Amino acid sequence: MSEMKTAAYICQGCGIGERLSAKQMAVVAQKEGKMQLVREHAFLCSAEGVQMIRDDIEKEAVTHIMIAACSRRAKTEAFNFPDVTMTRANIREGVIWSQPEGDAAQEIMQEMADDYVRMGCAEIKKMKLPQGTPDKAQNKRILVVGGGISGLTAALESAEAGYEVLIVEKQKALGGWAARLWKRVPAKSPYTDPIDTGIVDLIASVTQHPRIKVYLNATIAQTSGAPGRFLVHIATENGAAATEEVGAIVQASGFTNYDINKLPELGGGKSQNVVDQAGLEQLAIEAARQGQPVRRPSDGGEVSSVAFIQCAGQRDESGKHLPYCSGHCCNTSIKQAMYFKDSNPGIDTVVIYTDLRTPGMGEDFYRSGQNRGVTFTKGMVSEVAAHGNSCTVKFKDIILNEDSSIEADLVVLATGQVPNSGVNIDLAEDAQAEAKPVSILNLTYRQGKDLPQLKHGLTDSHFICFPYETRRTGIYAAGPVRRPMDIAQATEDATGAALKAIQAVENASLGRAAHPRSGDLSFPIVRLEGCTQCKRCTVECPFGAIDEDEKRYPVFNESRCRRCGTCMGACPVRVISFENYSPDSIGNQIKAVDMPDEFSEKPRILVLACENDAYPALDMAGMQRKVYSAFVRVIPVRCLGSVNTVWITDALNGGWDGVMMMGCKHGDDYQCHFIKGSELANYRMGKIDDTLKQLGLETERVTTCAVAITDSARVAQLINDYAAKIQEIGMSPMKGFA
Amino acid sequence: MTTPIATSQTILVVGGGISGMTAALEAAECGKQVILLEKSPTLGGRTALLYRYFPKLCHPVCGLEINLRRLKGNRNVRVMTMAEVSRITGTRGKYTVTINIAPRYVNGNCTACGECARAVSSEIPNPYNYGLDKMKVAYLPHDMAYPLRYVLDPSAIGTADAEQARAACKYDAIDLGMQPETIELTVGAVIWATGWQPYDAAKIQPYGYDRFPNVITSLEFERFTDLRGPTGGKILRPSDGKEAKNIAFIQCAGSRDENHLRHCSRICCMASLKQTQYVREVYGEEGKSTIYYIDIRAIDRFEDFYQKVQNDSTVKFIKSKVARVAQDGNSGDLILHGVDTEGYHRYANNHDLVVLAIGMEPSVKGVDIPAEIIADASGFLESETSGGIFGAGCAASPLDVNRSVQHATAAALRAIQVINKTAGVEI
Amino acid sequence: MNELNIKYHNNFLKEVEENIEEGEWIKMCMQCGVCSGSCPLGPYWAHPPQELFMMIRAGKREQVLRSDSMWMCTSCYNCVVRCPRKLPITQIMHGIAAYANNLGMAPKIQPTRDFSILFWKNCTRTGRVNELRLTLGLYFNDGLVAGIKKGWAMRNIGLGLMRAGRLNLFELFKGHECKDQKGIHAMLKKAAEIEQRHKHLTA
Amino acid sequence: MAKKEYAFYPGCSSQLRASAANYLVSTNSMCKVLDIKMTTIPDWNCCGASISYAGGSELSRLVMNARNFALSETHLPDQDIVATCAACWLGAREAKHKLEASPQLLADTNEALHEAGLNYNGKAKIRHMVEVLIEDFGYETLGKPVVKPLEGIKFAGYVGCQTNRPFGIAGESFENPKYLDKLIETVGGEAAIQYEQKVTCCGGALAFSEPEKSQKQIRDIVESAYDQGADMIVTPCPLCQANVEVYQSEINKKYGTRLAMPVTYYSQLMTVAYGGTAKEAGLDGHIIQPKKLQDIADKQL
Repeated sequence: MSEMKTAAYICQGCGIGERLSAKQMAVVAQKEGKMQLVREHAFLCSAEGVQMIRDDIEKEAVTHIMIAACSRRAKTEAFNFPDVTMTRANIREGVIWSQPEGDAAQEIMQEMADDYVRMGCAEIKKMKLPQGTPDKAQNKRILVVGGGISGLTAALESAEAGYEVLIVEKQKALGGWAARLWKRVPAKSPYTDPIDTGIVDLIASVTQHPRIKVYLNATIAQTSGAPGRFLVHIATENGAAATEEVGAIVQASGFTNYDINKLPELGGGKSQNVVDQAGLEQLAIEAARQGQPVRRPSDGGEVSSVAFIQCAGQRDESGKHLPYCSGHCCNTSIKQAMYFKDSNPGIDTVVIYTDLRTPGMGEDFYRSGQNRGVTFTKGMVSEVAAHGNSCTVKFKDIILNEDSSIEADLVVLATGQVPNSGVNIDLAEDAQAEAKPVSILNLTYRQGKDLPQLKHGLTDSHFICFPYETRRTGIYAAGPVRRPMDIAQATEDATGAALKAIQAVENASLGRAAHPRSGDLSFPIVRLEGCTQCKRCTVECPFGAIDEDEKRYPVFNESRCRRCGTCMGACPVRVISFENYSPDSIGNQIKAVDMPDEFSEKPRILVLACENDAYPALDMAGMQRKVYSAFVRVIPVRCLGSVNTVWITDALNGGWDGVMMMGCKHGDDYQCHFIKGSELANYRMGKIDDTLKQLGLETERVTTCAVAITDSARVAQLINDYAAKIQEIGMSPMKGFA
Repeated sequence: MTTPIATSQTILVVGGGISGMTAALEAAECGKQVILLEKSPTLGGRTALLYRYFPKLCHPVCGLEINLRRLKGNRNVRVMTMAEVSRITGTRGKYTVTINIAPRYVNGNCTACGECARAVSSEIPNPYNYGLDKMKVAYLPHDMAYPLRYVLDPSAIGTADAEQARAACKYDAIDLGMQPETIELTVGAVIWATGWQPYDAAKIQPYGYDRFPNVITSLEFERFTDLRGPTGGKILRPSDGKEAKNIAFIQCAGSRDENHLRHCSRICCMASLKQTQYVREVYGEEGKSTIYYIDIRAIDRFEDFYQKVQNDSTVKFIKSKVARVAQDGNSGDLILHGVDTEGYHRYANNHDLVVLAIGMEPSVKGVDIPAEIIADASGFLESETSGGIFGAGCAASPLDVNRSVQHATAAALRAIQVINKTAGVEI
Repeated sequence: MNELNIKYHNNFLKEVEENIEEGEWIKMCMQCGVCSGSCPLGPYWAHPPQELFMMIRAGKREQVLRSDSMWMCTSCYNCVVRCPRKLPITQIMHGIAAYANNLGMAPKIQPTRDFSILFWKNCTRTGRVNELRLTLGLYFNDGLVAGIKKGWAMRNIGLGLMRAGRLNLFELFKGHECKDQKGIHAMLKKAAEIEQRHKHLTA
Repeated sequence: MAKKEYAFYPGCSSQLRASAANYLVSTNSMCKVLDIKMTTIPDWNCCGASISYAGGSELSRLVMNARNFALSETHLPDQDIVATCAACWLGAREAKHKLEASPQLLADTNEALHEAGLNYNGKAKIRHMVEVLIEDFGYETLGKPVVKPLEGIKFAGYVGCQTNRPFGIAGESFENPKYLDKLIETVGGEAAIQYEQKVTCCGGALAFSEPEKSQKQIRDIVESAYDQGADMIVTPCPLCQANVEVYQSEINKKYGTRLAMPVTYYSQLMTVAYGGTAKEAGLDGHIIQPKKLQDIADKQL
């Protein structure tokens, strides 16, 4: 690419021209901003305004443009010049819409606008057009870990889309739990009868598929690399090892049934006639094979009454058992009660539940169960006592409000799903040893062998808007391993995960970022010669993208990187940067503002705002004409995690009177799109107090606040309160020293 | 409106809510060409009108912002708003879709400066607040609207307002000559993500939604607590603007009821649990929420949230389908009559406000869709994987946001399979 | 088997399904309680409908059949139109009551039961209701003295109605009646026979 | 307006000298004006009403109703059966539904009917007089003959149970039916629209057996009518009329209240509005006199 030619465009539209001197902004761009080309326009986003810019790019070979107009969030279709480097100074939402009308405010408002122009010019000169990472890994094969219904579905759906697939299953046969069911709950109209699991056909179409290769009795011994170039060592039972390269991974390692021996009070392990739902499926399959009804395990006697106990060892608040609900169990018990009713309507079947959970069309299945004569009773079971060939189920009948009991030949405990998540990388090694977990993926990642876990040992996934966003790019959890679920949902989930895997390999092959900065071609560039091997970047990267080589230098795996810049924020020696986002691109903006002297009574407050939530909130404050102090200068950042403390110290040294950082909520219900960014910023700022004291500054001169995107009114208030506080503690003594 | 180029390699996504946007973006980020159709003037759908999501109590527009940024940065998606499908013919791999586009009367020149809104005087009920307040006939749907472009309501056409709006616009963005258009597109696969609509609460006669002003729906309640809602984030009674501190939530309002909707709408239990936390947010210990339910369906991980709310001293649970709601004379208070079935306790409870946890109906009516896609007993779409039209999100099943996104992502892959197979792609 | 160990075994439910009008609906109840809350005489029910349904499933034969509750039904059909599972609750209540009565398990003192029977006798005797006989019949149901007392207590009403031409003393001797009473009695007799016939078939 | 003909099923209470005699009188007067020809089903019998459940078996109660259908089919072919009594209408409709639903029951029923030389072939349509008025005539038509609008009278339209549930009038809600209010307005009266006891049960079925319980219902119904400033209650049901009117004195005796709320029939309102005399409107058949209505009836045009 040829050498840099800069241009600045000042829009006069939307009242900018009326309320500000565009002329002066142009002068600032030219004189101070040193822009080689400066143009004003009455209506820059109009067809001919845009054409003017295009012509400059074509004829004048402009490579870097600074647009002073509306927010970078507005008019994105018009201001779309993919071949040049661009930044935008937010004069509309950020200045005229957030400042009061009238001459009184005129001067400081103009100063605000001029500063934004200065900052834009300073930034653009430090930006480059991202070329995309040279690490464009081309392998597009999908590895599916687990051959249950989730894994098989993910495999088949990927293959049907034209992708090569590899399945690694630790058992000797495919099918998982689904293969151990007699029938399944219906997922299509009519929702009235148990239906065939279809697992046989599914296995057949997978094994016969030309694009699917299957490893049985096999586990993953090691996984290294990154999307587009994962290297996987597969260990098979017979000792034979294989190495395969894949582009992305779907982890469908499934679940294990909660151990009913942990439920002795419910007869678990006490009697053959007390089984879990899986146990009953086994009996049903056995009976079907012999063409006779289900017999009583203890003596092969006839079964005349069956009790189903819901939430056995689930929804437990005592901390002894599973705290969550496994979602499928109500429908499953209804289905199993139907097994009996269909073989002999005379058999009494009672389902004891506290909340019957059959969402959606499951309600029809519930009705169908009642219609067959299955009895449902709201109750809390206290004890199952086995005697001889029968069991007494003692329970509190919640509707009839009395202690009650049922005699049953067979008792089925609806126990829950325990995810096969592998090792919990957030636990200390010794704690792990105690839990004796077996790793699923055996990642060679610096941050641990498996995907991080969420509450209850469920495998990572961002859980409302973006269910597949695990913290390990290119590795997607699917099925009950990440959330308890039934077959119908697991099938959908696996299909979605397959798409994300496909997306990951496509992105990797083009050197593009994955969600949430999808399509971003910038990537972290490190000047290793300056690196002090402090390891902060490798430890703090929320996505485990950075490993270490034998010399303990960081090794960046671009296609694992999500471009949040947390590493850049972490680096004490500032050797990490992106082509279009770097310590300098922000640092220069901080230095560029025109700093009034300490007698001017015009403080300057730097606002570093998260571009995902805080910055939009500020825009909307403008749209709603919420007025805030004209002394602030806002700089959007990719994530507070990318904020390097050098910016803060530079600002304070440069005479800024206060620094505000606005980021997303952190903690349990974190809302940071990069998971730990705002949390890390908070942690780092905790440390900055010492620096402030050294500089002889009040600690209030730096503050962090959690802001939600809906806080349009609140951000203005926060700013004004902070401005008031700064007025109170007075101007920075550092002014004029810079 | 210039007809966008579409081929048998194009995926059409119908519906610009969370499901439609997700399906479109996920497909586009796999490199596919997508046309995203929305019948209203803005993307975002119903979730843009929710105050918070369960169980994290985070804000839906936060995810919307990310999705909009994905959209702005992606050349593969072309968005058409105010556009509705009227007919689909053809088969998997080659469909012809007839689309009606309503005039917006505002063209691409619009900078969203808002001068037109200031220039007009007449107002219409604001659909983005479920008609609980008014908006100008020239309006921006909401701050997160995309495209960020004003709309001139058809009712203004031919009135002085229209002229004033046009005069006020410095950018020739108001085009009163716009006409309805009908275009035809050829696409390879279709994702049907038209979402859901609340069941007509007035039909649930015993609860008196049509008679008592202080009986509202759960969706209306979302707007009450939203800063941009009709009450600016305060929980006030429609009848007298009094603070409503003692609030009843009636579950299964329309759902699980063969007189109305035979299915369970899945989201309502969690929605009400969530809304009790709005009451706490606004009134702290002074707020009082009572949930009248048959079964609390806080499936899987949501159980945590249920337990959290159960431990909230301001929230009470009564296992009962309320028999009827009566209004207490002129006070505007409401009396709920029924029986707590846990041991048979009769009640007649007073509340300031009653929120009906209203059920979900699929919005799939009135379109001529090929037989390959069929509806279940409640009208939700059941797609045949052998076909090329796939239901996504709440058009296909009553789902919460998380499951809708999952479902839409899966639908995107099924559409991609169709596209790749017709092109004979092998990777 | 005594009631204890047949708890939640469907014997009684099956008995009810076989012998009670619309009884096969009982299993469909989902215990929402809307019926119990809708009954105008609700407060007088020891066991409201939804609870009765649960008791039937729980096998509480004695408690259900000896209960006063279902006799409280005023046939207002509130429960029927509100039931989300569309159970014909009014008819079921009548059915349970009638069945209890046939088994001789209905409470000994149960005025509604008495009135119901009396009404049927009264209207099938001549084919039409004789309102005066019906009223008096009920008053004198528990003996002469009680009857005179009640009659006296209600005398104003009676007189009022007479003055208004809405009650006619002559009804005691010859009131409204059908011509073809023979036919009516014959067909009712036949109906009884048919029902017996069906019982034997099922038994 | 073309003469319309119906098979009339008056029911036990709507006979001369029976508890709803005045309903019959006013209905006849009303029909005369509207040119409705009501031919009484020859030798009709009692429907058994819902209360007879413990006395009569399912089949015998069906047979009682089927007899009326059969008679109507034979003597008044192709005419809809019209009942004025809510209980009769409900009993008959229920019976018809059951016979339609079960071929077995229909067969059994006919086997029994043959003993009386009758047969039911399922044709007859059962309707309530109110249905006839609303569906076959419509409010506009019903308004035409009004010569004495019932100005200055506020009526509490009391629909009650059995004309309203479980079948009700097509298009009306069970909780808030509006047809009675519309009829009131059609004849120029004022309707107490806010009357919340509109569909409350009067406990009629238990009036004899559980007097204090049903009288509590009646008290609510009447007091709420007073709260609404109503001059009188109007109802389409003879049982509601009788109970609510007759027992007010009892309630006064027991509770020291001063209830004296007249309870009238829609047919009386229409008769008077159509210019009928107090006698023609059966206003002489009241225990609590509907004074304001009488005044209008007595007023010369």
